[in-house]
Amino acid sequence: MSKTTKQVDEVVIRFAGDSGDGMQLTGGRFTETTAIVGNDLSTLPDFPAEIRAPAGSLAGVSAFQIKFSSRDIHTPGDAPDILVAMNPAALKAHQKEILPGGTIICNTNAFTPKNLKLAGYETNPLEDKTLDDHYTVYSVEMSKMVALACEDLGLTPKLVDRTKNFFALGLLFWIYDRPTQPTKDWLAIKFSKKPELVEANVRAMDAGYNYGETTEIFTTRYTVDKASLPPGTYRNVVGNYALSMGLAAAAEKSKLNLFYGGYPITPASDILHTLSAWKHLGIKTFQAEDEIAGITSVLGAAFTGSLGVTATSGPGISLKGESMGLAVMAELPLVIINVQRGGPSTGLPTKTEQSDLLQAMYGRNGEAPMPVLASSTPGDCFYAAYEACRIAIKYMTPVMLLTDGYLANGSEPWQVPNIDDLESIDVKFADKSSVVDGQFMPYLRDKKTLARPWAIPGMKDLEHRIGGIEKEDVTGNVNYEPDNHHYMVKTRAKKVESIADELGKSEIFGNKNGDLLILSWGGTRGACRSAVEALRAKKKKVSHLHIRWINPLPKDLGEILIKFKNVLMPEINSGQLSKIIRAEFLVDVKGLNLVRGKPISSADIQQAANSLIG
Amino acid sequence: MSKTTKQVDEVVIRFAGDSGDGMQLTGGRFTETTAIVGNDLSTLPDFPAEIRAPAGSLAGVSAFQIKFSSRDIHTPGDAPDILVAMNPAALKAHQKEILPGGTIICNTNAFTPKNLKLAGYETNPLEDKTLDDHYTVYSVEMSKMVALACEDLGLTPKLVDRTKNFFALGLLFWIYDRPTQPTKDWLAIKFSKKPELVEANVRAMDAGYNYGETTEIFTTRYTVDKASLPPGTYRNVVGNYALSMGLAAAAEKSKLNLFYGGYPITPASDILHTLSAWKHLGIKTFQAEDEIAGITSVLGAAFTGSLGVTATSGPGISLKGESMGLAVMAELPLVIINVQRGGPSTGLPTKTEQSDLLQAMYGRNGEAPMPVLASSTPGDCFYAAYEACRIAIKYMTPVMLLTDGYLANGSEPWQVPNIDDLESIDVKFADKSSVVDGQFMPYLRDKKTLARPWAIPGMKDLEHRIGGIEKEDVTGNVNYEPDNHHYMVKTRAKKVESIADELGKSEIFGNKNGDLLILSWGGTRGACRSAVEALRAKKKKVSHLHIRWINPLPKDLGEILIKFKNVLMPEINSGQLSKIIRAEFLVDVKGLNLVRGKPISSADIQQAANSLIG
Amino acid sequence: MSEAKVKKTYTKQDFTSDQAVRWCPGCGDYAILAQTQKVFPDLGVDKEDLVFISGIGCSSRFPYYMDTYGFHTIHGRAPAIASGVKLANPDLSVWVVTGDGDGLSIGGNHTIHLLRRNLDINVMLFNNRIYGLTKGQYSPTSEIGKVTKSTPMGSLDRPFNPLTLALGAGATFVSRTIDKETKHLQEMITKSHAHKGTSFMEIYQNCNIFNDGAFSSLTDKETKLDTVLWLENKSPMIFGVEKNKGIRLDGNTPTVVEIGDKFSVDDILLHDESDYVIASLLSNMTYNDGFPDPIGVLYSIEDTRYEDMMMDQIREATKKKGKSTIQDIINAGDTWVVK
Amino acid sequence: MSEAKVKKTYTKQDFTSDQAVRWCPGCGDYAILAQTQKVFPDLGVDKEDLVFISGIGCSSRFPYYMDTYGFHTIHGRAPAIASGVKLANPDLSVWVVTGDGDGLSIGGNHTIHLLRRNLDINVMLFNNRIYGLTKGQYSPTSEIGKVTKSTPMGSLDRPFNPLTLALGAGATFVSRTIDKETKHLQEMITKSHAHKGTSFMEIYQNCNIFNDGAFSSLTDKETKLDTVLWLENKSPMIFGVEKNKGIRLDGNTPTVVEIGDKFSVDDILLHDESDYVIASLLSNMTYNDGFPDPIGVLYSIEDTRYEDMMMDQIREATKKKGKSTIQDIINAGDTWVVK
Ligand SMILES: Cc1ncc(C[n+]2csc(CCOP(=O)(O)OP(=O)(O)O)c2C)c(N)n1
Ligand SMILES: Cc1ncc(C[n+]2csc(CCOP(=O)(O)OP(=O)(O)O)c2C)c(N)n1
Ligand code: SF4
Ligand code: SF4
Ligand SMILES: [Mg+2]
Ligand SMILES: [Mg+2]
Repeated sequence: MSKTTKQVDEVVIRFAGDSGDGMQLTGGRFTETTAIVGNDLSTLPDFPAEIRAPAGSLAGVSAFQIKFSSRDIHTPGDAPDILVAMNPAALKAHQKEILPGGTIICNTNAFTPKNLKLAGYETNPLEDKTLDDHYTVYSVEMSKMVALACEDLGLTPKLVDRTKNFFALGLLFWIYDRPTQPTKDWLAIKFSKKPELVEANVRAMDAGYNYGETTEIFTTRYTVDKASLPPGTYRNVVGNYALSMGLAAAAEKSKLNLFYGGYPITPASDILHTLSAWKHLGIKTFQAEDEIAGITSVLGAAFTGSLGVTATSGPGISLKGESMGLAVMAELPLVIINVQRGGPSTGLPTKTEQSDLLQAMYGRNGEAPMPVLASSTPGDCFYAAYEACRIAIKYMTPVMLLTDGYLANGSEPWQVPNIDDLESIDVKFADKSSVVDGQFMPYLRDKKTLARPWAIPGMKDLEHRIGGIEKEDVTGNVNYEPDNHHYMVKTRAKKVESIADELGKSEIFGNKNGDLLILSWGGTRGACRSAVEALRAKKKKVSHLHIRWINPLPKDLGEILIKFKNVLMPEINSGQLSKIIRAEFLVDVKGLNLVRGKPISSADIQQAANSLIG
Repeated sequence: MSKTTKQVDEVVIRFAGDSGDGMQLTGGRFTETTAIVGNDLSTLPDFPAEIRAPAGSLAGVSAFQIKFSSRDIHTPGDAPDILVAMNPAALKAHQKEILPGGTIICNTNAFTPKNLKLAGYETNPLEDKTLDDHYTVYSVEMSKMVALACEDLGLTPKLVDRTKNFFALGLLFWIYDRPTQPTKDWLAIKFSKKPELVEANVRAMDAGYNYGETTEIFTTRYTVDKASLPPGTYRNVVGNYALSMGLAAAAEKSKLNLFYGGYPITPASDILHTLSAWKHLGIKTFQAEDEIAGITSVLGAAFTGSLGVTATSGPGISLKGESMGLAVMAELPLVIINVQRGGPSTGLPTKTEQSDLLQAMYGRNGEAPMPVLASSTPGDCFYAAYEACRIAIKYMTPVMLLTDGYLANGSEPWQVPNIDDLESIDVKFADKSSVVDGQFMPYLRDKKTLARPWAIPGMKDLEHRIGGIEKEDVTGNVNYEPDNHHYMVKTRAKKVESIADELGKSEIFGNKNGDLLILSWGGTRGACRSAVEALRAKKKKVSHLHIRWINPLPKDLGEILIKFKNVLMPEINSGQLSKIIRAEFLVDVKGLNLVRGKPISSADIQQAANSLIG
Repeated sequence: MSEAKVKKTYTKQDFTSDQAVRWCPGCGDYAILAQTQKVFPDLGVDKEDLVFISGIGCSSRFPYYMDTYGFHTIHGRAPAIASGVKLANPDLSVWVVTGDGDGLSIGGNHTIHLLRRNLDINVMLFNNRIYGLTKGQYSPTSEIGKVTKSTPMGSLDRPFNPLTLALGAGATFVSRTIDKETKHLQEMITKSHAHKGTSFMEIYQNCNIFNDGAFSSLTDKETKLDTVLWLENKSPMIFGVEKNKGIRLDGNTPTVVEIGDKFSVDDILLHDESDYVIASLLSNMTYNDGFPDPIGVLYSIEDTRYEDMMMDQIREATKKKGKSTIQDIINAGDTWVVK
Repeated sequence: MSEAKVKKTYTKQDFTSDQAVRWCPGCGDYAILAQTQKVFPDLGVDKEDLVFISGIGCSSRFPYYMDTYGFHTIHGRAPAIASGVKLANPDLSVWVVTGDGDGLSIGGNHTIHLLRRNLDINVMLFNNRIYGLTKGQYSPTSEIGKVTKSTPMGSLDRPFNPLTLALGAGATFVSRTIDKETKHLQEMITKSHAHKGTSFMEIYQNCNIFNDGAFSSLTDKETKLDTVLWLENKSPMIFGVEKNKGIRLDGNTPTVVEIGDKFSVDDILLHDESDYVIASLLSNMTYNDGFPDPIGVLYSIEDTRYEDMMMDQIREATKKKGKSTIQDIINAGDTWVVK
């Protein structure tokens, strides 16, 4: 039978199955291959909260979404064009998000009475025709197919059945015209000690690919052209990994030792895992007894001249507040990373949210200002981490870097930077010039940055004592004087504010005035940009401004805001940054606040924009 | 020699001396006596941060200020009319705050070369005449005088010298025409086991009194008429004590057991001390291993049906953030008291500040709204504590009560309430009506208050499980659904907002419109009121609005603000509540932000007001 | 709560909640849950008087599955929360369920403070020597050199020995059992419950996903007789396939000897649950090659309990000062009347 | 830091900072400070390589008075901060100064984790059995029944025994001394310094304002010979005015016996710093009427140190993978080129 090939611009695929079905791995392979093919892409894994919920249950569904395109894209997409559902629970959990007209591919063999019951289906949706009105449904006997393909390998049926995700992968490779070879190479390395597993998975993948090619079921293939990304070398990168590289790059460029102290917590743990594998770069990692020991050990290392970094999430950040206050008082460089997740309390540990921004700003006793910035895409985590380190060192201050679960686990093609091109980080440790009358003056500040001199144990004649009690300017001695305190409170604030001077002008996407300005921060950048692109395509007078630095805010923000009739700020919280901007500029920023544990979609934003400017 | 008696309206006295000189005790006795005499009064102790810094050092100076008046007063006064300085360091530390024309009484015997040097005087200020141009200085040989008075008692010279504060007290009693008998009675009880100390102190006090009466140095006595307070029975009360009584009253009225868990920290510890002495009221106190165990033990007690309370300050509050998040999620009644002190970090542990307000609002991960209120005077701590408990129970929510070091240690005459008159607190524990299909529904809310039912261990058939993971509405089961989460986030916020409905209309002092509205919260109330009284006396169109509830804000605040041309908010922070009000109402609230570890003075406020409205 | 209540007869089903159990198939937690639900009907406690408090971790999911009062709280704080529960109502039977990370890493301090205060609370510490919930980092009980996600070249920390630590903190009841030893598990639960004061029970629990087989030498039929020392109070410490090995004190040093020519049963150390020195040398056999792992009650003594003394003080104060009200306190002190 | 540095000869003055000392007159802290400053010149460490880390409390003011590097941090966290210092630069000589509240109440967990990790850090725990800085609440080492501001009818918690706790946590060096015993204090400081691994030194310290005389029976001339057991390695545990009392093991139970008719010196237990059982029974004599208080080194063994192994891993990894840069990692993985 003849197959037609259709060229499309953009595809969104969601793989969904049981936690044991290997959906993250399948998604990861599809992503790598898609990256190699040269599409722009963006991904969004969605883990279940349980380690391994009962097989077949709704709680155990794991999903992975990828959007890829021949154009420059900003988000992993809203509704999928195609859903791969490995069992009834996966179908049940995700079906409602597929747009009418979309495609569903199911592993029929998993639609057993038991699994149907577990998923809460009274009748089999593949048989009762309920789906057929809205979707194109393909029922594929994947389990059976892989069993046949691997018949003669002498593996247990259970092991063989585990390869069915590679069947699905192969089928999707066929549909979207992607090569299987990179995955074959990858399998060969991954299971180098178990050649029979390599063989089984390759056979399963080939079976899937061939199934698409030979059966009469699938009549159309799709091709997606290469995206015209700026020239350069690319790789696919996941947010937490990019962030770890950014930290290591900052250490290398500043010639400081990187000391990471932290306590495992989802979704921040991978930063600890990644860094602990880089001992050959001289990176020291310390799994502490809790988050407090995590940050305080880092503070000790910073006092001793290391580049100190800690990362955590949710409850872990709450525990670090007191120590951040000490870092503010001690004026030591420190980077605190908050990979935000759903809150409050334990909340939704594996879901994303932007609800810790006000805590980042104010979650410490007393007036304890800290620079705060947020990364906006998985790849940007590299640059944001680098910048956080650079600012921490330059201004001798703790810096808070906000990312979130979506950025941390999501991925995108990333132009490989040359670290020589990164802004340099010059560390000037203290020297005799800060010694007055034989005493080192730990709070004798740099006139411009207000940074205090950094003298570290081991340096002769610069012995000194610091602490968390208010200190006298210049000498750093304990001081309870009213005027000194007022002065120090103001000086610490001024130091943070002065960072704005080096941040340059804000880049507005679209016109400099108009009916509506959409503001974004952190991970909502992509959805906002997509929405603005779509709105502008419809000739709406809409522009987009992304805010990278939250404290200090860009100096020109006030002027920009007043040029627009309306300002809209989508946030995955109850309106946290918009609160700050409203207070600062007395501008009526409207919020689009969807706190659903997942990224806000471009469609939601377009709708909100339309209802504002009609 | 004849003595004249002058009637005055208002006097401000400051006692200052070494930590070992008993200044707090002296101030306390003067306060009690002044209260009995019937003046209105307000006090402000000022402790040194060191336990006992080297005798004679500046760091060791301890002071106590009292303002008393025949009129209704609101603050402990700005500059003292009279300073009692027991040594050179005390003079040095406080002299600059006395208004020109003021009076200084010194214990000459302490002005030894050693003490002068410790205080940093090159020459003796009592001899070099530098003070005489501006102040009336009385040099009194207090140490010598008490030595003479107690000569025959057989006490060691050291012990005798310790009575010199009673000499000073006696002298001040004479000057301001106050009885010594109450203090004699008090001494008799205080030292009932050491009659020789009673005798020595009485002799010292009498010697001081007689010194005023008989020497020719003091020619004028002052009388201050009784204040015309509303009729009733009065006592003097210190903030932390009033607060403790408020908690106990709430327990009694709600018929709940009061469980207090906490960890010592200045200036909150006295709440623990006070409550632990009230075991006969059935109050349970638990000194935990840290602040986290303090609040979590309280949470456990709340789960078990107690009225749970914890109090702390500064760094201690930072540590409790995670647990507050759990309380928000678990929707259990809990009162968290923050006796604010100077920050950040360890900061200024014995000084006052209002800089934890934004932390109270936002110092937790995720969207974790909590009701926040602040008490405004020492006596008001009683009512604020009572109200915090009432709201916590009624709405099943943790409540944050803000006081500060000044309120906690300050005192004022307080009309003794009859606890029958307090608004009732009705606890309705859960019953069968919350059971659906045999299962208790822990999140089946009250329609009006949105409070969930409170079922406590020991209640049959209401067994249930709660936790910090997002939960399904009604059932309370763990739930990761996007829409449920969004709904619960909104519902938790709505519950807090709905409290505003019962708070009634705001009371404006002065006209309902005008040139300037001065806003206050917490301990700045008195200074703002005094300033507005003074400004209105000068025919300025100024009004005062005090904000007791910070979350939720009063419903009518928006309407009120727009009736004034200017709005000024003095705060002992960098503008925290004004930030919230600006964001909420887009009104250009101006701040007067003095972060000096002490109350903002009425004079400062008047000046700021004048420079705004000219 | 009150004496008057009629004790009900329960079955395992009465302690089983309606929640689907969400551990990995094969996890040791299942066995512990099952034994708990099985033995609870025999404890003679009314179900509404039972409270389970847990922190965060796989193990800490436990309360959801028990049809009693339960509170799944935050990481590490269960002992402090449980203390509040017990102090609020000393009549309740309070159980803490925690893990080696929850109870010994972030929550180590609350654990040791609970032990010294000796509230009558039962601690069940599920020790799988790994962080399960966060997907496999090493824990404070992981053996040195352990390769995990956060320690690709092996962990560097000398592990805590939970029993030694508990003893050092002043625990009055210290025991250990194993997920797979169903009968023994039940027995230890029963003894924990019977003990007045804090009972500390370490449960070796297999995490078959991230640390499979951590205790296999203690549970495998082929090895277990040689690797486990089953403790019986007042009985000699004998073990081995042929029951021919024993623990003997050489001076103060414990050694493993063979019973036969050189040593007889009489040379073998008698276990004594009330002897701190014995408990402490037993606890130290863990992680110590050449010694069997002691399983059972290592230590059990009676001592004062915080909550009893607290209630005594309240009673005493009330008796001394008479039943008073807050109004008395409000009215006390120097007062004056304004008319 | 580096081997090449010429060691300086210091005097006490070199370790005295310019800050006025701010403890109450008569406080035991003064003596400890003086002995530290006195003995430090003999340690052979360059002053710039010395770091004092403290938490919050009267005792934690200590670093301000030492003319070395110092960090007065937050309550309870000194061990964790010190760990970061040591890991950042293992060549430094790192000292933690803490109190019974700072190190055992809020900071208990960090203390025990430091001990198990066995970083080469010296912990000086000033035990005055009270919270000094916050003006007199009971602490985790206060004896039961203690009347303080927060316990008007007496405290209810069974106290920690710091040495027992340290042993339970896996400490490799455990010692105790007394503020007034200047020579012994110096000796213990020197031994702490010499020990490779975490050394835990409890210092009985008199708070003459809030807990005066807590250790007077151990320091008063009239009683101290009968109340203190001075420990010497390999020597018999003898004490008493007439040096005629000793510790004897009755089975495994320590007892106090008189040397004379019934028992001779040979019956007296020999101290052995490497014996855990001896250390543990010695530590338990504290708070135990009828026994003298052991003073000196209770326990001292060598074991692996975290920071050494960490540096080894870094060396090994660098050797194995070759010196690489972050650019190598950035460039690794599947890449493609867009032209
Ligand atoms: C404050 C905080 N820090 C970290 C975490 C992440 N976390 C959850 S459970 C856990 C450790 C679990 O280990 P363990 O207590 O041994 O329980 P197990 O899962 O092995 O039963 C961690 C680190 C958290 N939830 N909260
Ligand atoms: C987080 C925090 N909680 C409480 C305090 C108050 N605080 C300071 S020192 C201290 C206890 C001091 O006791 P200890 O450690 O024994 O030191 P000492 O003063 O007796 O030397 C407390 C409770 C604080 N500073 N920070
Ligand atoms: S991860 Fe381990 S401990 Fe957790 S449920 Fe799975 S098997 Fe059990
Ligand atoms: S309060 Fe006690 S410990 Fe603190 S300085 Fe004074 S005497 Fe020393
Ligand atoms: Mg575990
Ligand atoms: Mg102490």
